[in-house]
Amino acid sequence: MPSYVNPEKCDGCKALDKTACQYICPNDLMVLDKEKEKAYNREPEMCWECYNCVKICPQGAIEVRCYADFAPLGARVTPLRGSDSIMWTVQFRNGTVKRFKFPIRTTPEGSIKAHDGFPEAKPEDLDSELLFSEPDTLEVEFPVFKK
Amino acid sequence: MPSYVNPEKCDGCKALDKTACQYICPNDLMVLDKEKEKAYNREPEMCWECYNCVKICPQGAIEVRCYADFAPLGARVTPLRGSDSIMWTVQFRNGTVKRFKFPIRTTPEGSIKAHDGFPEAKPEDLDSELLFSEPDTLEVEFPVFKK
Amino acid sequence: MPYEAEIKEVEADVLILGGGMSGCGAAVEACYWAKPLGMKVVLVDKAAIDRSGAVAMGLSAINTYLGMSGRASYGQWTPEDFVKYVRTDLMGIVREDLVYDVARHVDSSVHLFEKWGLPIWKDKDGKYVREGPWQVMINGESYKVIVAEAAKSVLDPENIYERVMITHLLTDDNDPNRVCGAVGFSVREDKFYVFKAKAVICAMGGAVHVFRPRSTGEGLGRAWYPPWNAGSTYALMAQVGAELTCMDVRFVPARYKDGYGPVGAWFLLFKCKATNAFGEEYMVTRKAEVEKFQPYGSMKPMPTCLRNHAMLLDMREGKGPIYMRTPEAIQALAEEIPDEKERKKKFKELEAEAWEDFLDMTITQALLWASMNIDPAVEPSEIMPSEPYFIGSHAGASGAWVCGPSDAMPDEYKDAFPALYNRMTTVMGLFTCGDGAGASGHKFSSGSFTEGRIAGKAAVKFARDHKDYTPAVSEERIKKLKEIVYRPLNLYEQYKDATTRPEINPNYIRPKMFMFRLQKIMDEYVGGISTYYTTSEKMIEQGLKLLQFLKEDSEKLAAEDLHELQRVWENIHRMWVAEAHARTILARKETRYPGYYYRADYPELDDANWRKFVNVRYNPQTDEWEVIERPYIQIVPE
Amino acid sequence: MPYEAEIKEVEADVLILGGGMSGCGAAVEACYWAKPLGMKVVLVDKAAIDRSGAVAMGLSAINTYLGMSGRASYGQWTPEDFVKYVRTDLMGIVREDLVYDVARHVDSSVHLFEKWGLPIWKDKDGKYVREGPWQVMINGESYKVIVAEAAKSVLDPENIYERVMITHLLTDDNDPNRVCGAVGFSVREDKFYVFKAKAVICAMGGAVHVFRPRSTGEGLGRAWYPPWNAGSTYALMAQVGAELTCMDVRFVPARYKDGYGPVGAWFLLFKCKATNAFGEEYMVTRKAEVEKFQPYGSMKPMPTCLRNHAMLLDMREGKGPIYMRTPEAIQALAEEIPDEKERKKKFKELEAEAWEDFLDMTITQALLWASMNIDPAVEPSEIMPSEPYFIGSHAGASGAWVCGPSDAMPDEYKDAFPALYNRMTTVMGLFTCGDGAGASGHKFSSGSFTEGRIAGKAAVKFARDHKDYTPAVSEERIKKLKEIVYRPLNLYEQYKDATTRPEINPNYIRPKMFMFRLQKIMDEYVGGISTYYTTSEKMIEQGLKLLQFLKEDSEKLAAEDLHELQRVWENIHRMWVAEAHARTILARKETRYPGYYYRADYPELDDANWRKFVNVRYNPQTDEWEVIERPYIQIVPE
Ligand SMILES: Cc1cc2c(cc1C)N(S(=O)(=O)O)[C@@H]1C(=O)NC(=O)N=C1N2C[C@H](O)[C@H](O)[C@H](O)COP(=O)(O)OP(=O)(O)OC[C@H]1O[C@@H](n2cnc3c(N)ncnc32)[C@H](O)[C@@H]1O
Ligand SMILES: Cc1cc2c(cc1C)N(S(=O)(=O)O)[C@@H]1C(=O)NC(=O)N=C1N2C[C@H](O)[C@H](O)[C@H](O)COP(=O)(O)OP(=O)(O)OC[C@H]1O[C@@H](n2cnc3c(N)ncnc32)[C@H](O)[C@@H]1O
Ligand SMILES: Nc1ncnc2c1ncn2[C@@H]1O[C@H](COP(=O)(O)O)[C@@H](O)[C@H]1O
Ligand SMILES: Nc1ncnc2c1ncn2[C@@H]1O[C@H](COP(=O)(O)O)[C@@H](O)[C@H]1O
Ligand SMILES: Nc1ncnc2c1ncn2[C@@H]1O[C@H](COP(=O)(O)O)[C@@H](O)[C@H]1O
Ligand code: SF4
Ligand code: SF4
Ligand code: SF4
Ligand code: SF4
Ligand code: NA
Repeated sequence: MPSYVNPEKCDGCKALDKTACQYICPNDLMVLDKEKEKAYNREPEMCWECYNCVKICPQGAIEVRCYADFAPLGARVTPLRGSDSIMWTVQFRNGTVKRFKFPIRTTPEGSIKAHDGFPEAKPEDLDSELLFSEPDTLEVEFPVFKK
Repeated sequence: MPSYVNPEKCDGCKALDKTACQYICPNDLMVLDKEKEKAYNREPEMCWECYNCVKICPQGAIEVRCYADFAPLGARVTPLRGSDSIMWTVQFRNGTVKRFKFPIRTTPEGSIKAHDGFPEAKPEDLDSELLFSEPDTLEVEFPVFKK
Repeated sequence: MPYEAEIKEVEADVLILGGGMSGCGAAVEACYWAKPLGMKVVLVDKAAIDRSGAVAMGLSAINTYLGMSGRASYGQWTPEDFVKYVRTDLMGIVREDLVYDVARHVDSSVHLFEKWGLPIWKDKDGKYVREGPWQVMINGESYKVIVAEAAKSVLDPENIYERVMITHLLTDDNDPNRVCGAVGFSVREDKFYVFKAKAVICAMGGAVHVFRPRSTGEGLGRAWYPPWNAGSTYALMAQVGAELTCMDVRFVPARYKDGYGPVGAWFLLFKCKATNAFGEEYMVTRKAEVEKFQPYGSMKPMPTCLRNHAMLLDMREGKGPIYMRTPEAIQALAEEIPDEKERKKKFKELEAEAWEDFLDMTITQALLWASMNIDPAVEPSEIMPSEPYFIGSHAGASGAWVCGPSDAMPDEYKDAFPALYNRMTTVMGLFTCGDGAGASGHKFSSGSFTEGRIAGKAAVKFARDHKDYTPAVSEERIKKLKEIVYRPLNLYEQYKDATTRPEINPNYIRPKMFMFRLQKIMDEYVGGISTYYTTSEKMIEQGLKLLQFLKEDSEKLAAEDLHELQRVWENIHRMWVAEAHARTILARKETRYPGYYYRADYPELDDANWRKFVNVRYNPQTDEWEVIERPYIQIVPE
Repeated sequence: MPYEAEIKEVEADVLILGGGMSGCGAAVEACYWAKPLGMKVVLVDKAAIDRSGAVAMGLSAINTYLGMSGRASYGQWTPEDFVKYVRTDLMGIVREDLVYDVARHVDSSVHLFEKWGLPIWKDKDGKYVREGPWQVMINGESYKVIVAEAAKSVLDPENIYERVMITHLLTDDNDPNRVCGAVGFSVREDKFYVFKAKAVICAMGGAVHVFRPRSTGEGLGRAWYPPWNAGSTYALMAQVGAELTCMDVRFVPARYKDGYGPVGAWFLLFKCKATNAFGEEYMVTRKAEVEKFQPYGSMKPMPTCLRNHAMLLDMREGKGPIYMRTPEAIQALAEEIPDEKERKKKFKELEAEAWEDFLDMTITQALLWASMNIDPAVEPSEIMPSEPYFIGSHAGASGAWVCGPSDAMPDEYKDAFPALYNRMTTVMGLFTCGDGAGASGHKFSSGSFTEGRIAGKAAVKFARDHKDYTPAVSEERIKKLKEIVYRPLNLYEQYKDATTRPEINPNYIRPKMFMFRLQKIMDEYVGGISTYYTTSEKMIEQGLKLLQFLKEDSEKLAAEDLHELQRVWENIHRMWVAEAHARTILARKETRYPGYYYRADYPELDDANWRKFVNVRYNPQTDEWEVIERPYIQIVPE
């Protein structure tokens, strides 16, 4: 089954305007129960198990249990996402545990400036077929089609 | 979609111990909302559209709208069940209306006494292959298998 | 705090589980014989028997009536004729003794129904109107109401337990092959029922929702077979070690698409034709292919599974949709009347009959016609084969291996039974009938009621013969069973607050998702609709592997309330049916029932090696299943 | 009281609808060119673009990289090479100008990704590790985060609108074939957005859940393609009369069963074999049958649909399950290393790579392995073809008919366009890219981003060339659109108390059941999984009839809140995709894409008559659909 929230850990993102899980869910599933100040998945059968809510929750309150209509019970896959890498703990139904660590990015979060390092656009180039940063980033001469 | 209850008509069977619809539903779907004193179908996707709740409701509060996941909207089939016959009103999506009336039983409700009109069982007949009321009700001699 | 329910002990001589057609038959009959003996007959049902079981909505025909005395408009058949018909329809493998036995009694049941108030159509000579050779037409809206009223008229009201869901049979502490009762829980009150009896009749109908149905949203419940029959009969008998037979002979009825309206009246009464999208009659064009399944492929009427097969050959080749050509049929019948005014009248009559056929037993189909603006006199309707069901009384044959009548059962079958009582299973004291008695299809409503009567009488006889027997069931076992039965409620209570939404929880599984998981396994691996009913050894083995996980997870089923607890137990019962089915289908290495299922690895019918029964038995002592082959024995010559 | 929302008007020069891979590419590029011109670029998405669209979870490979400069471990391809590859994979019918255009630019995008921080695997020589000839391996957990950060770094934060669901495009009051904006509603606040712009780029991805998926319970959402991409791109463009192409070229990916784990890395990187249950390689045993689809059947690599076809031939014959033979593959790769210690290390590496492949983009598959105790080095896993999706950027080709680049587009195509701007549709001012641009598959993430850049630049050019244009949209039209958009909320309010349970109501239909109804129609009539992707003229026509009822009922869709309102509009968009698909598939009278779908009535490929584009166009003036055939023109020789 899809993502679920541990009420002991969820603090409703301290009742701020936007909770992190609601902010991130691509399918608009995570929502705050205003009374209980806890989040929940409002439409589990539309969850993709993308783990974005899990990864973003500041309290580590969200987990995922694989879809109950085809997966046997008992496994657990838990990410710990850092600034440059992610650690995965995979626990099998039979108890076996495996751990994996993978890089996620090589630059600090927030450091990207897409156009930096390239000259400003020249309006007349708007009519050419070349895109911004080309031919530099192509590293070859721009191929023009010969009819 | 399955059976539904019109709140303006349902009187919760006057808050008696057992509501008629809950009493009859073969799949235990109809249930009384104790607060609102109104009945509802608690598991529509397990409804067979058997119309038993519809037929039994003393207030005519229950109707059926064919399963939304395959039937186009707008039709209505309404029974009126009397003591010896039933009247059906079939309303099409396009407005056409048809009415049909069929007999349902030839004896008054509650009049059946299963063993009436037949002699009492003789204990020694327990060892024969003949069933109660036989051979009378067979209207022929009881067929015995010849190996 | 664990869920608390009062234990209610009920003692009886004869215990009838299920008050459907066969359970009511058993009650009417057992009470008759029990009365002079001072014996107590108890009937338990999870619903209200006025409207329970397969006939809850009504029926529009009685499909089994011989008319031995000549009461029908045509067809004055003998029991032997009926055996031949059923043998053919079930591809040569039936328990002819059982079929014969139902046949010789069935007319008496139908005559009782009429006496009690069931309107049977009459022709101008006062004869029953036949639908087809074996059927008679009824105004059957209140069929079950009438039958239940008859049963209630002879049962002591105190001995009727409604809204009690039976979960397990009880075996005797001193003899594991002796059934002596059953347990269940009230769906209304906090009461755990322990029924003890000398003889137990298991009559809880067949099974649906073992396979994935064609509608999976709100229309999930609209299978042909009613969602409330969940295979309790088969599961409970299997659990105590009763031998099951023909668990491969699932039933796949051709039905009006989506609404599941019945086709019998259209084919037989209205003489309607079905064609593919190009107007070709698959029954004609596929003749040669169907005839490959000899000798059954050339027999008349063509076996039900082969009729499906012919249709499926077209569907697989993309020649669908398949249509029931209703306008032509109505036209043809009306045209038989030369007088125009009379013809108009006839037309009106036919229209009413067509609608009654649905309104009496599949109201959804009438609703669907209205939803789609379909007038059957103008527009044809789609038909198609449904998802598989388990039902021993229609054109399927799943059920227990039971003892037959004293005069007709072949001697070769005697060994299987611990004592010879008609319709007793291989477990002492355990009887069954209707959908529960295997290898003897085509009983239908009337035959099921009749077989209930047969079992009811035999059970009284058994109780009389074992007058001094007292069930031995320790308090400890009862306590443990009670714990098991209510565990899902406790599991739910224990864990429900572990997440913010009770539907999503890693500690348990709720019955609806459990059912979806079961259905998906069966559909994909054991020949459901998504493979056009095709399976193989490899597929079944993979399915069994996934079923094993599911079985383990069944201990983690959770329920919020008594209603959901009922769903839990229904789905556990379905799971047992699924396993019995998969194991049987795995063992039969041929394709005997094309149109019901195909063994891709053994695509042919093989009479030389497989004209025999494939039975399965779960051994409660070893927790293992075994396959038992039993010979087919012909007692009625061709 | 009708639902009240504030109308928010936003003006822009270039409006980008959708901030997925192609939308972010469009933003990066458009902002670059717009800046010196003082133009305003606005981007709208229904989600948070950090984690939106198909790449929300991440990806484990970049599937389109030519390596023109020699940066990859092997394969220094030219755009012409790529055209040949895509042409083969898509069975000979592609817009070669479009494919060529993506190819010549795509490396620059990949190099930008790396610069921005995306980890690309390197071999010991510092070269990109190739997965297969066209792909490079990445550590792609944060792929979308990085790409979105790049887009955000150049967009004015005020010009990014998240959680706004776009429902309709706006056309100009004075010119129905001129798009000048879009409307949508906030899923968070009571705000109705009216965006007006000179140029609009439609980049809202492909479509899933048009067809019934293989899991229909809780696992419904777990399709391969993410449930949030609902075909808005195709639907909105269709509604304003844009010509759509290749709407028959649905995508049916072979995937790990149930978890939908990708197979590419296994086939290409791990050189894994897939076999049927008997260990037979269908790619070998079915060679002759696949080769019937000449000339494509003997081309290398074998087209994706034909790989499915070979697998399906086995599955149809009951030779499944199909297994990815992971243990043998891992074994073979490890055995290449003679030294035992090194081999062990390699084995560990391979294990991590295998798991990362899933953890980076289909975490469910990792969960499923763990749930089933599957160690891929020990036990093979099942694979099977999925339900059909619509996606123009993978091995599918659905999308709008768009203008190509000035140097490569054949003259024959010019007529279709009201003006010649790269990636402009047949509607003035309306551009598309990524999954939205048809007849040019295999763009994947990098190519979609690239095509977004192409469209972004062209849109700025268009806006510059139409500097003086001001959108004309009357207040009345806005008011009416607003009414239509919020109608489901009002309908719900109006009727919700008519029954005791809002789910069951005869006055409206809720989006979930509406979706099930759509999926059932498509599945059963238009070649979904339940017919093994087989359809025919007759089936499609019946499907269209049922779609017509559905379209009428779409006006009765009801929503309880803004979240459900989003579902309403998603499903209306799906319905449009369904119709475009059905009409295209009906028009193409051959089976060009066996393995994606089969026309039972035209089972063969027919290059002589059908090597051409089948386009469809909805005419908003007449409310009718027309079919337009366009020639296939080869510009890159064999
Ligand atoms: C489903 C269905 C069935 C038929 C038909 C249409 C339809 C839509 N049609 S035609 O269209 O095919 O033609 C028929 C027709 O017209 N004519 C006919 O004679 N028979 C038809 N059947 C067949 C007969 O109905 C069938 O042969 C008999 O009903 C079989 O009798 P029986 O075996 O007793 O089953 P049941 O369903 O009647 O009763 C089962 C009872 O058990 C209860 N129960 C179940 N589980 C229980 C549990 N765990 N604990 C307690 N109680 C628990 C049920 O509540 C029920 O009371
Ligand atoms: C689903 C998927 C896709 C891929 C893969 C695995 C999986 C599981 N794999 S492999 O396994 O195949 O191999 C790939 C891989 O490893 N490598 C690769 O390069 N590409 C892969 N893809 C393909 C690419 O992802 C794909 O080509 C691109 O993402 C296409 O880009 P684009 O056409 O821009 O679509 P998008 O999904 O990224 O973005 C759509 C955006 O629109 C928004 N949206 C949608 N409807 C909207 C509406 N009505 N209103 C407002 N906004 C609204 C969305 O929120 C989203 O932001
Ligand atoms: N085409 C047919 N030929 C012979 N008997 C049929 C046919 N169709 C249905 N029947 C019988 O008619 C009765 C009702 O059928 P059904 O409506 O399919 O359950 C059963 O006895 C069936 O076996
Ligand atoms: N068996 C195969 N042969 C050639 N290319 C493949 C094969 N399987 C996958 N691919 C390609 O590998 C990439 C990823 O594939 P997939 O994981 O199937 O999306 C795509 O570019 C596919 O076209
Ligand atoms: N496919 C195209 N995409 C964008 N601009 C084009 C395209 N084809 C032609 N043009 C431009 O349209 C103008 C007229 O071109 P032509 O039709 O070749 O005379 C020139 O400015 C071309 O650069
Ligand atoms: S992000 Fe975590 S802490 Fe915040 S509301 Fe969601 S579950 Fe609770
Ligand atoms: S796992 Fe993904 S789709 Fe599911 S609730 Fe979390 S963010 Fe949403
Ligand atoms: S039977 Fe009718 S009146 Fe009684 S509770 Fe049910 S719906 Fe209400
Ligand atoms: S129609 Fe039948 S199944 Fe549905 S709620 Fe009413 S009684 Fe129950
Ligand atoms: Na009738």
